[in-house]
Amino acid sequence: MVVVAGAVLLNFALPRLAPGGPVDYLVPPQAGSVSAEERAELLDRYGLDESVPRQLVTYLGGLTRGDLGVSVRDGRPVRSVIAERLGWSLLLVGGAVVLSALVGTALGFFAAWRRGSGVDLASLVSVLFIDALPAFFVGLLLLLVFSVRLDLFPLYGAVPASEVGGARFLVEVARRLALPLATLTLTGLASVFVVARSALLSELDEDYVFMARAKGLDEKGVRRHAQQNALLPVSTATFLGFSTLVGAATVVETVFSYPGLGTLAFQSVLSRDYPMLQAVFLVLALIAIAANFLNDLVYPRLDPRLRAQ
Amino acid sequence: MTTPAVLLPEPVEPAAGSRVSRPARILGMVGLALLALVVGGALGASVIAEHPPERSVGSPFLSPSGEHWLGTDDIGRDLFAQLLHGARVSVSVGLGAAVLALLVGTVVALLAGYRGGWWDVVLMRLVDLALTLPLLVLVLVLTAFLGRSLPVITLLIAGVLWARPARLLRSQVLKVRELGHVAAAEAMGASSTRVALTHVLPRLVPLMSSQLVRAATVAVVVQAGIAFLGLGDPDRVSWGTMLFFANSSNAVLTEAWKWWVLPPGFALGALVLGLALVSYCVEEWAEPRLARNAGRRGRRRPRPTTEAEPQTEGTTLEVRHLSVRFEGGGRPVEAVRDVDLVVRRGRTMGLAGESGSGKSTLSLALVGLVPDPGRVVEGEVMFGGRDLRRIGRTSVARVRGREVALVPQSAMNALNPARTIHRQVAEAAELTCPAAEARARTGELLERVGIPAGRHHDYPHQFSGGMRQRVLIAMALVNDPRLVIADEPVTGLDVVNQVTIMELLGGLVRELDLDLLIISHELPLLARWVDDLAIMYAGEVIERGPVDQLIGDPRHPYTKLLLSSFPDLYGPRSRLGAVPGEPPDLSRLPAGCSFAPRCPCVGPECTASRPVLVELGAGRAAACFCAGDERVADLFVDPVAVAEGNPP
Amino acid sequence: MTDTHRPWRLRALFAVVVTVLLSTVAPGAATAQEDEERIVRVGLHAFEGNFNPFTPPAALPYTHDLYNLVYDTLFWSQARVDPEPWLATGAEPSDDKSSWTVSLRDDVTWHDGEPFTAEDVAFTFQYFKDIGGPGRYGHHVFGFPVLAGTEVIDDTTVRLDFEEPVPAFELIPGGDLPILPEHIWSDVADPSADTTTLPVGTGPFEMVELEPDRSNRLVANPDYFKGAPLVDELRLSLVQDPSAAFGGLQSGELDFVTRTLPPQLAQQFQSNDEFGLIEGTQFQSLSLMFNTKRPLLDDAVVRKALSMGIDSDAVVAAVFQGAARPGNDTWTHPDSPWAHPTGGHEFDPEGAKVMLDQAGYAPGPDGVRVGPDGTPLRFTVLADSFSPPQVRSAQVAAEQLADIGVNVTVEPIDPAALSARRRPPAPGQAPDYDMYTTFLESHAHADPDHLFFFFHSPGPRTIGAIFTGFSNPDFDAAVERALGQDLDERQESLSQAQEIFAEAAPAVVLAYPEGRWAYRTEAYDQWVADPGHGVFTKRSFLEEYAGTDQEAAAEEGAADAGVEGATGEGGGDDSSGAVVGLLLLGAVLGAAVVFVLVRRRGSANTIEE
Amino acid sequence: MNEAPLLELTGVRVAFDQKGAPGGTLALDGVDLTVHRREIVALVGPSGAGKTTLARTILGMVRPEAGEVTFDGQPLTGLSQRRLRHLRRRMHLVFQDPYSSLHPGRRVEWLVAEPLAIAGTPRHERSAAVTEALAEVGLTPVETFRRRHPHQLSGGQRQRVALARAIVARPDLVVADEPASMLDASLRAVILELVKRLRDRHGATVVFITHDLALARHVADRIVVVVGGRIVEDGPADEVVFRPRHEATVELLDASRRARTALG
Repeated sequence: MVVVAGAVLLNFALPRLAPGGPVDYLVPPQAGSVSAEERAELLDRYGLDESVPRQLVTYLGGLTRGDLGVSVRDGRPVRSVIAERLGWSLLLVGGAVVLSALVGTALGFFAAWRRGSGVDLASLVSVLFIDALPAFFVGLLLLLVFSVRLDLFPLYGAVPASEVGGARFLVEVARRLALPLATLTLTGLASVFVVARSALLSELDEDYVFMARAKGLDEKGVRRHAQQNALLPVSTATFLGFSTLVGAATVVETVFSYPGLGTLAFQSVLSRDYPMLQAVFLVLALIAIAANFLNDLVYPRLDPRLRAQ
Repeated sequence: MTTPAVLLPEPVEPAAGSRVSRPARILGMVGLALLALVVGGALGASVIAEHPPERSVGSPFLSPSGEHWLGTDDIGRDLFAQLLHGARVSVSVGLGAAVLALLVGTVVALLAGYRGGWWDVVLMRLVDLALTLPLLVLVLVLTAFLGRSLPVITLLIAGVLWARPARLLRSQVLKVRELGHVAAAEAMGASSTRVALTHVLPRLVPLMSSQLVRAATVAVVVQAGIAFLGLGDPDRVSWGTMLFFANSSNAVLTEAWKWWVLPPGFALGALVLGLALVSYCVEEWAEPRLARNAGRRGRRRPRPTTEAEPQTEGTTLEVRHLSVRFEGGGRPVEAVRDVDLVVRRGRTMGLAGESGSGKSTLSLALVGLVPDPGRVVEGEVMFGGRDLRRIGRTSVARVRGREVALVPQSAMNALNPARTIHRQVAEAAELTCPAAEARARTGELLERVGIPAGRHHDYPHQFSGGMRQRVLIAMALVNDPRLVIADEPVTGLDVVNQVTIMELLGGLVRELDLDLLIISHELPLLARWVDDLAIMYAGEVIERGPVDQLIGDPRHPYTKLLLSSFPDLYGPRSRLGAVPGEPPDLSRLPAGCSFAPRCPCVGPECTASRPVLVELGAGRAAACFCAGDERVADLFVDPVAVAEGNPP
Repeated sequence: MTDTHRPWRLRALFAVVVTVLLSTVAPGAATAQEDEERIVRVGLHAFEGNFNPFTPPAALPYTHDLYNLVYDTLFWSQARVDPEPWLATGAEPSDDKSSWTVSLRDDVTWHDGEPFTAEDVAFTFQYFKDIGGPGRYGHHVFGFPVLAGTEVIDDTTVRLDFEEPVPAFELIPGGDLPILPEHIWSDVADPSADTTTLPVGTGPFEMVELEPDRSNRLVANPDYFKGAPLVDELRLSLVQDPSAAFGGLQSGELDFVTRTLPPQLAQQFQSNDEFGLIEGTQFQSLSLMFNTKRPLLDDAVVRKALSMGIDSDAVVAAVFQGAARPGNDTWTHPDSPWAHPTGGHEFDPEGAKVMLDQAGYAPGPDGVRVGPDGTPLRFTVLADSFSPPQVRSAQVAAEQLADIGVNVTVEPIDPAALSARRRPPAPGQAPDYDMYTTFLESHAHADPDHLFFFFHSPGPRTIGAIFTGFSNPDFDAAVERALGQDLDERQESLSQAQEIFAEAAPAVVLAYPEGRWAYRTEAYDQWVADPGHGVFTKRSFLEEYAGTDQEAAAEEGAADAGVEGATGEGGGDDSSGAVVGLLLLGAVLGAAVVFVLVRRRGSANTIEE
Repeated sequence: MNEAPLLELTGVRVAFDQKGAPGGTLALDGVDLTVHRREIVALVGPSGAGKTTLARTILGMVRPEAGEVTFDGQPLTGLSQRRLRHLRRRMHLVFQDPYSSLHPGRRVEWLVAEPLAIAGTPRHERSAAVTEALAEVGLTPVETFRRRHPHQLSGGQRQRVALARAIVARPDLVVADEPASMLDASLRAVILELVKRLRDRHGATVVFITHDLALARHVADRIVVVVGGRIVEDGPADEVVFRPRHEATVELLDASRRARTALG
């Protein structure tokens, strides 16, 4: 709760640190000039002429009513813009979290089980290598290879420009999701992989794993024992990775022109769209908090020791 | 600190200087090489590149040539020069931000973790807050707002990076606080500053270094990311800005991507990969157990080629010439050497020995569970008329738990914390009978070992050590095995629990008509519960025989001295006897008798050749040149002399 | 881009691998053209997300051309002395030109079927004035000129009265202000808040779908008074990333991209039969603006010397690879009817050095000149960091200026911060910058009043050189005189003003970029260059104009092909792309496949042995 | 023993959870204990009886909820952290686990000299004391051992280092928490001998914690039996073993007897 409150305040403060207000954006360099009266009117329109504490009160008041204000950039209600973008972001980031968790865990366990072998090293090095490439670079290369050269996937956007319905629409959405999702999945893969690998490694050294073997279980049974407990740190890594991936999504969305929260944040930064920026940050912070919360929920399910006595 | 896995035999620790496994060393070297390449490029940029990075030196969009190794960019600047000079930005931002972030993180961690109290509450809220905001987006916003020169960006990145190391380091501080030497320093009255700086901080170094590398990695990527988005430092050519201009000049659509997009991208990759590999190496160095080889035994062991002699009548288990060798990084360790051991039908066998004597390894070898890098190199394990070493891994697995059951040491950790005890026992039972029956048997047996029905579906952490040991006993007995091997079954329990568990085990063994092999270092305890006893020293059985005779009239000097070092509850309050010298280093055993360096009655023959186990009649045997000697019976070593460092 | 020579197996492998990874339905080849309607898919490089003329635009002037697909203006704004009547059939001024009687077409209907009348025109002008606000258009009726009143004379005639003479009425505001339907807007309380309603206009296209920040769909207005457009549907998608946009064009996902084609890509599209190229000017200029209130820069000698030290040809060559024209010291675009007849740029570094030497700016020990008061000539150029040409040209200029002993640092900065920096803290005060680069588009050069608007001394009505602070009485007199003259009489005054400008150098035009666009011929090939607008304007879709420029443009394009071939062998070498792809995905996917296989084998192993 | 006792505990109560709410399980419940100078007192009890908590309370590392700990006439409760630290330099704790109680990154000479460093003894004066103490615990040749790191020592050697440190500290009170229980039996006698010597040669008072009555009787003058956070029996060693009064003591003795065979 304290964290939420802190996040809200920070959200409010952050955009206001910037040189240049929304009015400066609204009147781009190309345009002529704006009179003092016009400025005043603009400021008044968005409530930016009030003192900062009053703005804060207004903002908080709006928050309690679920009113996030109106975008300075295009005059639309922030809430509807966020709602629209959030869906795509969740699809992209959520999909990447799930995929990278699944693939990363599977690979990590696989490597740990073959610790020290060539397969282990090969997968370790290749995952680290992919992780080492910045997300936008991976995105560019995927774009280059799969869209430009091979022409397998569309280059940009989330939905097709042409009107298609039903299953075709879903296919189109999936095709457009494919590359950004792959990029983001690759980005998130390594952290899960590394954690999964070392978690299983240390579990394999635990006595209960030995015991499982000693009591006659076959390798599959033994592995299941260890993996169950190794999932614990993996779960934490996955949920913590959420906010990292949200950040990475900003760049990836830009590369693929994907209409998610990341690009929205970026655009809002550039346009000093305070209401939008506040809202985006709030949503991102809430996502991170929710991820933590989910982790706290999942944890006791994985580890009985943490369940309330 | 985590509890060491006590089940594993002790002497496996890799030789000094090789805390890091070979693959990790190789990866680390590769990482260092990559880093050296990048840093070298950064340092030597002005020398290596013949063109300045920030001046147009040719036509735009030139393809690579001898003059411009990577061609030129959209306004005719030399890309190779930019690549080299760009390294400076990445390296300095990465290093600068990481060092700063770590500095802040460490201070916060020490304040929060060691000072505690309000410091902890306030600082950790702050950390939580910092962690909820997506890092890249935050830096993006701040860069757009606060400026984008390198120092500012470095500061900003550090400003959002400190929280994660702070959190990790704090929990490490909390762990380190519990370490013995920290408590020792506190107990000695050291000031908290002294404790924090000399005792806590050095223990954070491994985590700090891996976090430093991690932070540098993130800093490099974040810096490149914001530069790629067009928010890079205007004054300096960096890899991110190269990619920004490449992308906005549509380099991916032309052939230019090969020399404009790939080099900076892969350079970033090389730097980050280098950091990651070094970090991997550092982490393994800090947590050596990561370096150990996996529990999975992929290699086939050599099988004995000659036909084994049939098992002797009336024995449950007959071990012949068994040797186990560990071949880690250093010199090979012979943990078990040429051991003969017999468990007779109806007689409980005891195996005594101190740490490193090979008794646990021996027990693991019996059931085919010697952990890597150990291997049974010789010998036969005759059980049920066949040699367990010949029948193959899968068959041994079938024998395990079904015919030979193991009650392992350290009941605290031998149960999976995430599964109920009932499930864990039933799982074993299901190996031999259908699920429903297995559940029924499990319930029955758990109650038999003294766990009330209401607690069968509790988790291991809800039980005390003694109770867990009971669960392990139930687990061992659930499949009605013929032989139970109990490895230190009561170590770590207090004396009241010891008696209860031993009596329970003894009772069950009689009731179910099993044979029992107990392994322990507590000689008096063993003596009370077994019929036959074998004493191990440095991987060898040095004396064996019926327990009363062996205790009453030890023939090996070691046995005699060891016996004298146990205090007697009601006997006279005489001095305890000492065994001079230090326990043997299994990787450097002397040529002759391995006890010779500590033996008070050592003779020239002892250092020259190795004594073998000699039958002394009545089932007794000892491996000593003076086994029948008078001197042994009167042996006593005064600890005072040993304490001074002057063994007789 | 199609590939015909790749082994099919490799491609299939990719398809399979990717399908496995994403478990989506097989991707298949490019989307098939599904119906016989003529649909043109356009990649927009910027878009505000709405068609509401009252919201602030950021993508000028191109937003204007987008609006004009749906709305119409009274005249078609062009850099011409005689703009083409559009909704109007003509306009008659009063003697002092402060009052204009406009006669309108009678065959126009709104998209919703309502007839278009003089009422709508009167309403629009008054409404824009009443609302004012941040929109791009309002200042035409409350800034300059100021609307005094309107009177509807009959259904097709309306009189518009202004508080001062407006000799250029037909162009500004007549050619600029989009005419809105009274029956829709009269009910709207807060016009700038209503951004999601589909616009109703009289234009050739009707908007049927609006997804802000993503895509829009415009369908042909069959009843358009100039005849139904040649294209049945325009699908506009926002593709901000240039590579994505041109990649989309290449791969067949887009038919046209509103971003001008960078020279390095020209050859690639030119050599491919599927594409056509067309050139057209947007009257764009890339300028370096000086803060004339800044010490040192307040000296016209310094500014002129800086101007002389900049090699505009080099900027054109380096930044635009020739796809631009060098700047004129007289500022106005050479194609503008009001351009100074001689124009040209004086690049004379030696002369600049002499000038500076004489004015007392001697070189300091580090080669940087020092002013009489000891201040070195060190300046910072602000440049929009998201506009590579602005950054790049500033960098090139900085390099050149170093040669005459002036130290210039380029500081890329985001647009909003740039706006803030160049704004004076209070009227009359000096803003906090030395120089900035900026793109100025058609309005700035096609408008006969442009010199007045940009460089007249900062005046009471927020007109003039607000940011540069430039003030020159002779210049002011010349542009004020021009303002009151008929379009065809202005040349002399404007030329005089331009000469003063060239001497005082409050700004240097670094280049006038040419526009060049690529399109898929199969989708539509009747594009026309519309001076000042580029090619993506309604005239490209109207039979009356369409296709007229086509042949000439194609020929010119072909001629250029030889010159622009600086980018390697062209085409695409697929194998290298595939190698990278394999490197990237192969590692992970391969491991995943191995994982599955080994896992299966592994579990089998444990049992069989 | 007409001197004032060195250590006195009266009515000491310690809650199990130090941070937690009062009324939780009590680790120590009304402990009264008097330790005289130059005495070796063994605290004996089953695991979880509160022996270690008692030791930490004596050292002032655990603050009792109620009751008073007096060391050499000075009450520990209510002392500032600073004063407490100073007082603590007159006591010394020898840990059970020789593997973790030595800072792994330091050499033996540093480890042994640490009490001196804490007390502020000048650097050059420390060396001689270290040499002497190392020789006394039999880590010879001293010059070889003082350069070693803990990981180069065996468990027995490490415990000797810990005892050398106790010698160097010249404490009035040594609390030895099962100092030999993690070592091999063959090394036990030597360590116990060294613990005894702290009293015999250096005049320290020793509180010796163990769960083994046989060992307690062997080492200590007095045996104090702790069960469930209370002291149930307190008397001369042989008295407690041969004539136990409390049933908990009897039970402990019985278990000890049944668990093992008398040897030798």
